[in-house]
Amino acid sequence: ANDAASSEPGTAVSAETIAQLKTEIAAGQEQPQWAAQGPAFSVAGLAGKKILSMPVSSQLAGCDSMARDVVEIAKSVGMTESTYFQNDGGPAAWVQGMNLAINQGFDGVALVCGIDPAALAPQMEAAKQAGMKVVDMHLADVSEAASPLIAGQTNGQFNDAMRKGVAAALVDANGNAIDALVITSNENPPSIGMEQTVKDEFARLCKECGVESINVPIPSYATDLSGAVRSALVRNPDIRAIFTVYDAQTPFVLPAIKASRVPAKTYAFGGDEQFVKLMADASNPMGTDMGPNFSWMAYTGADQLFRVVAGQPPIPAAQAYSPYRLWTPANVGEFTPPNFGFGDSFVDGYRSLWLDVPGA
Amino acid sequence: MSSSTEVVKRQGGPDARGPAGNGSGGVTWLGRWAERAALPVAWLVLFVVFAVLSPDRFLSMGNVSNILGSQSILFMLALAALLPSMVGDIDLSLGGVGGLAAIAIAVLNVNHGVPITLACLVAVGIGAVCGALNALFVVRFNTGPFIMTLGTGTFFTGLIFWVANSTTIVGVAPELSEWTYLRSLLGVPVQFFYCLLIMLAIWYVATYTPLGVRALFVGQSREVAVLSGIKADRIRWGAFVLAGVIAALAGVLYVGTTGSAGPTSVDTFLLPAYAAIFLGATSIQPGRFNALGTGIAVLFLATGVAGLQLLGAQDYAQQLFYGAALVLAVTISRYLRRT
Amino acid sequence: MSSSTEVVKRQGGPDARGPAGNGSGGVTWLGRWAERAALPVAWLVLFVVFAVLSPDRFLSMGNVSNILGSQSILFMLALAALLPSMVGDIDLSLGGVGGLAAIAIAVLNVNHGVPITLACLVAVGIGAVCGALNALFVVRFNTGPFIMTLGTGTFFTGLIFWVANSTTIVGVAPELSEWTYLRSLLGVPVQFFYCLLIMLAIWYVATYTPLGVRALFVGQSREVAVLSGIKADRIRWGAFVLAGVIAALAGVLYVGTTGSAGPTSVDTFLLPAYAAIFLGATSIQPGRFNALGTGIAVLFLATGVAGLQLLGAQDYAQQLFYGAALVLAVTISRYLRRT
Amino acid sequence: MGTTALEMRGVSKQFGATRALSDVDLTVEHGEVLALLGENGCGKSTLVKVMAGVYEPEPGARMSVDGVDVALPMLPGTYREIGLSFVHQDLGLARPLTVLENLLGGTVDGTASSRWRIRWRHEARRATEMLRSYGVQVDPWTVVDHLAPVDQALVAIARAAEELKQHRERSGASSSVLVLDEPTVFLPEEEVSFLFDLIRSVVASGSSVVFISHDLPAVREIADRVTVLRDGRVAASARMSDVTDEEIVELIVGPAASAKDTFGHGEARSATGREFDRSPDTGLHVTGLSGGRVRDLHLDVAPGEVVGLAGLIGSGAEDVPYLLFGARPATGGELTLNGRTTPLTRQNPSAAVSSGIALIPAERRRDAIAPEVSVAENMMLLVVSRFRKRGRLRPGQLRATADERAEMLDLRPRRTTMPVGTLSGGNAQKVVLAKWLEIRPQLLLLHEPTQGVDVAARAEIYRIIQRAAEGGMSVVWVSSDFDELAAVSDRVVIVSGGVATTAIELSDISPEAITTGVYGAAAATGESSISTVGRA
Ligand SMILES: Nc1ncnc2c1ncn2[C@@H]1O[C@H](COP(=O)(O)OP(=O)(O)OP(=O)(O)O)[C@@H](O)[C@H]1O
Ligand SMILES: Nc1ncnc2c1ncn2[C@@H]1O[C@H](COP(=O)(O)OP(=O)(O)OP(=O)(O)O)[C@@H](O)[C@H]1O
Ligand SMILES: [Mg+2]
Ligand SMILES: [Mg+2]
Repeated sequence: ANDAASSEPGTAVSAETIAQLKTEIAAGQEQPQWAAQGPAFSVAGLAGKKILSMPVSSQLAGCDSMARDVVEIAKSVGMTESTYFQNDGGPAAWVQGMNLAINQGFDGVALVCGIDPAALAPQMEAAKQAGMKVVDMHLADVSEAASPLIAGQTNGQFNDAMRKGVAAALVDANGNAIDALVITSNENPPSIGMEQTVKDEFARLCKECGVESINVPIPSYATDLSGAVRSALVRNPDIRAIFTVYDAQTPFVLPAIKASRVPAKTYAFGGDEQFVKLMADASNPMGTDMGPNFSWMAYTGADQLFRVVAGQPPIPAAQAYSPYRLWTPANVGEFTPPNFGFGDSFVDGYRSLWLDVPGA
Repeated sequence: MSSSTEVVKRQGGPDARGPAGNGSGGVTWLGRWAERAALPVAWLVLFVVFAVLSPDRFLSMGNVSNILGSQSILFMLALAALLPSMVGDIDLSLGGVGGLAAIAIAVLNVNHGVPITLACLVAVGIGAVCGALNALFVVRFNTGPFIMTLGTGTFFTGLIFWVANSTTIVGVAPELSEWTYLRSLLGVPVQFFYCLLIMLAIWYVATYTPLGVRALFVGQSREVAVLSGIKADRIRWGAFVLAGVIAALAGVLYVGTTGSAGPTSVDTFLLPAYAAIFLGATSIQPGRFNALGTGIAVLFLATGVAGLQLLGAQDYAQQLFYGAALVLAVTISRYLRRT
Repeated sequence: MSSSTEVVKRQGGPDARGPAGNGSGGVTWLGRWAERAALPVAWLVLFVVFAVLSPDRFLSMGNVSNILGSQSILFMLALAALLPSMVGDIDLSLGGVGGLAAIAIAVLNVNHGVPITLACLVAVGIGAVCGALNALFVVRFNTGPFIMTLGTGTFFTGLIFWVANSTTIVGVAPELSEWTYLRSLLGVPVQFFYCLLIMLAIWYVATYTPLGVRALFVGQSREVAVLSGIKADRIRWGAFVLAGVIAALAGVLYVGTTGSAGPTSVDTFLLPAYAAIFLGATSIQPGRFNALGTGIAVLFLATGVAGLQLLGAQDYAQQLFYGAALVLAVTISRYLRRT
Repeated sequence: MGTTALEMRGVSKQFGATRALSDVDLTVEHGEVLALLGENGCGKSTLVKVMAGVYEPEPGARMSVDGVDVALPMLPGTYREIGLSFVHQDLGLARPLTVLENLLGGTVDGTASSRWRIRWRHEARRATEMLRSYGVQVDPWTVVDHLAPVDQALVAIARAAEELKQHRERSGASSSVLVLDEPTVFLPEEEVSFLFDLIRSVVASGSSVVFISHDLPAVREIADRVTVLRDGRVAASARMSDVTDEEIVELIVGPAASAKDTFGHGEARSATGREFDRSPDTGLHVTGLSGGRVRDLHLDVAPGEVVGLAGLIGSGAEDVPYLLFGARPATGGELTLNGRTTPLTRQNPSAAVSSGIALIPAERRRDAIAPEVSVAENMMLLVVSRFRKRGRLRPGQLRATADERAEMLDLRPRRTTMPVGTLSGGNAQKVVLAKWLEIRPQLLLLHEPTQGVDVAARAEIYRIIQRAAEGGMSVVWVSSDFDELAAVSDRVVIVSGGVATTAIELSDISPEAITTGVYGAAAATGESSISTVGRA
């Protein structure tokens, strides 16, 4: 494939903008450092309490491990009865998990990877009546208002991730005008803001660039996604950048790009181990994948949950987030265990905020 | 030329007999009773096993309430699926119908400020219209219900995506949740009793009224029903329309339970609902789809799933249980019928 | 005494006649031909419409390759589903079987370093075992295939979750993709030709061999087949096992296409696969499940979806098309049969 | 009398390309038994179904009951309100349902049950009494499918008679019509008199009966008048006393066809006895057969011999063909066919077919033809491999061969590409015969092969079997029609209590001899027909 980066520098985006974008990208590729988002507090009162941790779907490896980490972290501060609730995703399963938590007298619930509390409003109401604290982890973009239905939440820089993706796409295009495709899954709320961000960024940085989007519901990935991407590439062979709002789309998008022989790349959000790994294989047309570290997010979420269960004020939604790292083929070599390029500063950092850990 | 065999007999219930030569005359009294009671007994056994394994949690009021209340959407949808099946049809669009009703409530109430009661009524009306559409194509145009309702179901799903703009609509008036999921009677969410009521109504009509006998003819021997002057088509219309209405009620319960509606909602319950009615057809009146059997099957499955969740089993354990329960229940009831 | 009607007749294909009174003896020659050709003609019309609306893009090699190649998993699974349906059974576990095969390949190849060819062979073996299990329960124990395969399918899905530990496994050896999705012949991915080959094989055996005639009787009137000395059970066993093998091949194609396998994969194709075989049963040999009809139905649906995508239609438009196509195709072929 | 009980004018009905009825007029007088006769496929049942409002006739048809016009098409179920009642061909019972449910289907206007509550046990008691009042003893909770065919027939007949009675009591009308579409096929000889008593009592109460049958002696016995349909038209109507049997046959089959001898049971068998080779290594030898109602039955049939098995219902005779074929499991016995011995406990249909045994079962629609599959494929099913050339089946050759056979058998219509389900009973049976004779069986097992088959087709079927037997085939023929057995058998074996009791040799065979033998044997073994319990 003729890589856009190797072509003549174009005029659609000015050289200085490109240079500026390159700096931003370089910054995004650095390993993030931990910084406290709130004051230290005592967790002594948590001993003997228990939380239930439920991922949006156990089928997502990152969310699954994050939800399990939250349980382990809770146990380490004395909430030894805490449990993980495995599920296949979808409101029906979440309702079951919430029912279980309410009926069995749990003190807190961790909704992991952004289960929309508004889509479970009655359960949130019932939880409130039962005196149970719900913290939703990695729920929405930091720019959005906090949900009134829950005790606390942690957020993500979804839109910023897309901004970095657009920057990388424009840099890869070497200043030439390109077209972009955004694949959304709108039943997942951040998807809408992310699509808008891509459109806004292109409008801001590259007037000649075109952006189109298709929506593919999550359950239809296996059946529809490859064909939809191929059709989009037939319809517009000038597409060079494919933004996946959710990197679980990757296995279905890559074969479509390969088979259509269009030199397009994916610019993903997610940071899921399964999919970032694929970047190491040069035959995969992947540009960037920006996302969090799930262990880090587990600590950020646990911190917020401990605060509300312990009766502390939660950290404001706009500040409660874990940093993302931008992965590209250039730095994917650092994506290695144990902390997959995020270091371990966050572990000691968060633990230093939790005072009076029982038995410690 | 279509003869009178149908769903439960060939593909489904325990009556699916093999080729000539398997005499069926010799069913003993004991065998018949054992077959009838197999599922209720299995339910009891399951209950006892879990109660022994985890007495304090499993026997808690909260858990019993969970078992009875948590599967109300499934229960309601199974009751919807039951009706066409009883008269020898099958309706695979009911998941779509329920989803359409759910999204209609959410759109009307949230986006257009329509009062929740009115929104629910409109949803039920939509359910009836969808049911009538199915009946039009299947009964009036005389086509196969399997493929036809697969088609209409896909169409309804398309409508859902259109109406919902592929997103989840949240923030439905909490009164609905109050009247379905939150309020409880004897510690059990009221929606369970709605399902129970409809189940009993279907059971009564099917067992104790002439209409029920006529529907039985239509389901078991449609040609004979026509020869006997039964208005088979009218009964099939009724079943489709009523199924649409009850599926819409499943949609109402869905919105009540989650306070929201998305592009995929009630449809995920469709296959489990069919599992429940087929499982129910092995019991109480073996070989016939029946309401009490369906109810017991729903509770049997709910108990198993809730128990496994309480024991902290992995989700694959639930699926293995679900699958194994179906396979064993059908095999055993088949075996009991033979002895 | 189960009589001889079955799936295609009562629930499905265009032969699902209503109650007595709809004569079938007098189908005119023209009507029969019109019915046979309805789906191919509809396909042609669809093709022409899209070609006119978007000539440069729709007629591009890339698009033709997309239409023919992109639905290979569906095509393969439909061929798997075809076999039990042809002999009067139904197998709802095939999605689970395909998924199990897919996850087996991924686990063996990625986690255990088994060479990809060997992994694929093991997967096919697993498909055969699953098929044999279905046959054991349905044929040997003489139960209803609908409920039974719903049960085994759920069980297989449980196994998938177990084996996969509920997550997606990526990074399968790229040779497999090379030999399925990436390499192309005449511009079309080779996997399309694999499907074509199997389709032609099934069609040939069904139409031009004594085995095919025997299978036809097993499917249409099982008791007659048995009393004519046909080993009906053996043919049904064969259909289930072969269906398992072909479903496993669908799993192989899935892994080849996506380079990965997860807890839900091939199973999402199951209902579309049944839609295709029922739609196919309206064509070529109306009233019978047939291989050519199935192939045409798959391509018809793939063409419609690809065309709509090219025109930039929303995702709901595809579902509306899918649903409407099924409903109309069945209704029209029913109507043609009457005139 | 000013009015007629039932009057139909200008009834026409088309099924696709088949014209079932054209401009048929039918008159049923008060208090008469009208026989409606005609060949297979001539439109009798269609006419009945038009009467019942199941089929919609073409515009222009008129119908009146007791002088009152009835709007056509009738709404389903209207027939009840105007005093018609039916026993349809194949009885019209829902086989998976219980007797009680069948009696309640369509109507529940009992005294105790209402629209809103059926009192099942009460209804069960009433049903038992009602059935008993007609001399029928069955448990109302039994599933119809589990009843012997004769009991199914009795239930259907009693139900129809009861509906009429209820109608008369309810409306006070004196006029009503009972329509019986081939009810005798399910009734053995000894039960036919029960039916006739019932018909006479119905007529005595002022009602009328339409009686459809292919059994001319029975028609002669009960009918006052006869209307004959041919090819969907009325061929003639006459008083029974004004026509001879020969004239009726001519009316049924048409002048051209009747030139051939088709009357009654014909001279199917060569009148003079032939010598049969009875050596142990040829022909059929069955020893110790047990299973079903059969206990330790022995039977020998020489090549070319036609042996009739006669017995009352429940004697076990009707199980013999299925046990020998392996269609039902035998518990003991051995079968030796032309020197090859098979233990019958291990017999199965495919082994039977490959050892040259053919079975023509009684339940034709269910067990013998695949209704949706073409005539040609049905006919050539057993020999499809023959049409394989260079690995590929030649459907053209298959069809050509089937066409030849259709010509030979005088199949009507000739088109072998049609689904066999569209053929009438007699023609379908010819297809079944052709299918089995195609493998040149060494043993042909027949169970009621001419049930519901018209006189002409019946004679044709006798001839076909006779011709095949002369080629050295052994034939076991089970029938409850003793006239038929007398006409076709070289020897008749009486079965009673599950064993072969006596044999009637060719010189002594007559319908009377068989009847005597059957009842004599039953008395000797202390057996009584299940269904005759409670009736004289
Ligand atoms: N439902 C139907 N569909 C198609 N053709 C039919 C149907 N019913 C009857 N026919 C055809 O109409 C003609 C008259 O059939 P009908 O059953 O009325 O004849 P019948 O006189 O009762 O014959 P039989 O003595 O064999 O019962 C036959 O050619 C038959 O094949
Ligand atoms: N369709 C059916 N088949 C078999 N049994 C049935 C059916 N319907 C109801 N039953 C059972 O029959 C039994 C008696 O029913 P029911 O109470 O209606 O009788 P009843 O006529 O009111 O009796 P009684 O005249 O003594 O008051 C009950 O056990 C009921 O469950
Ligand atoms: Mg007739
Ligand atoms: Mg007839």
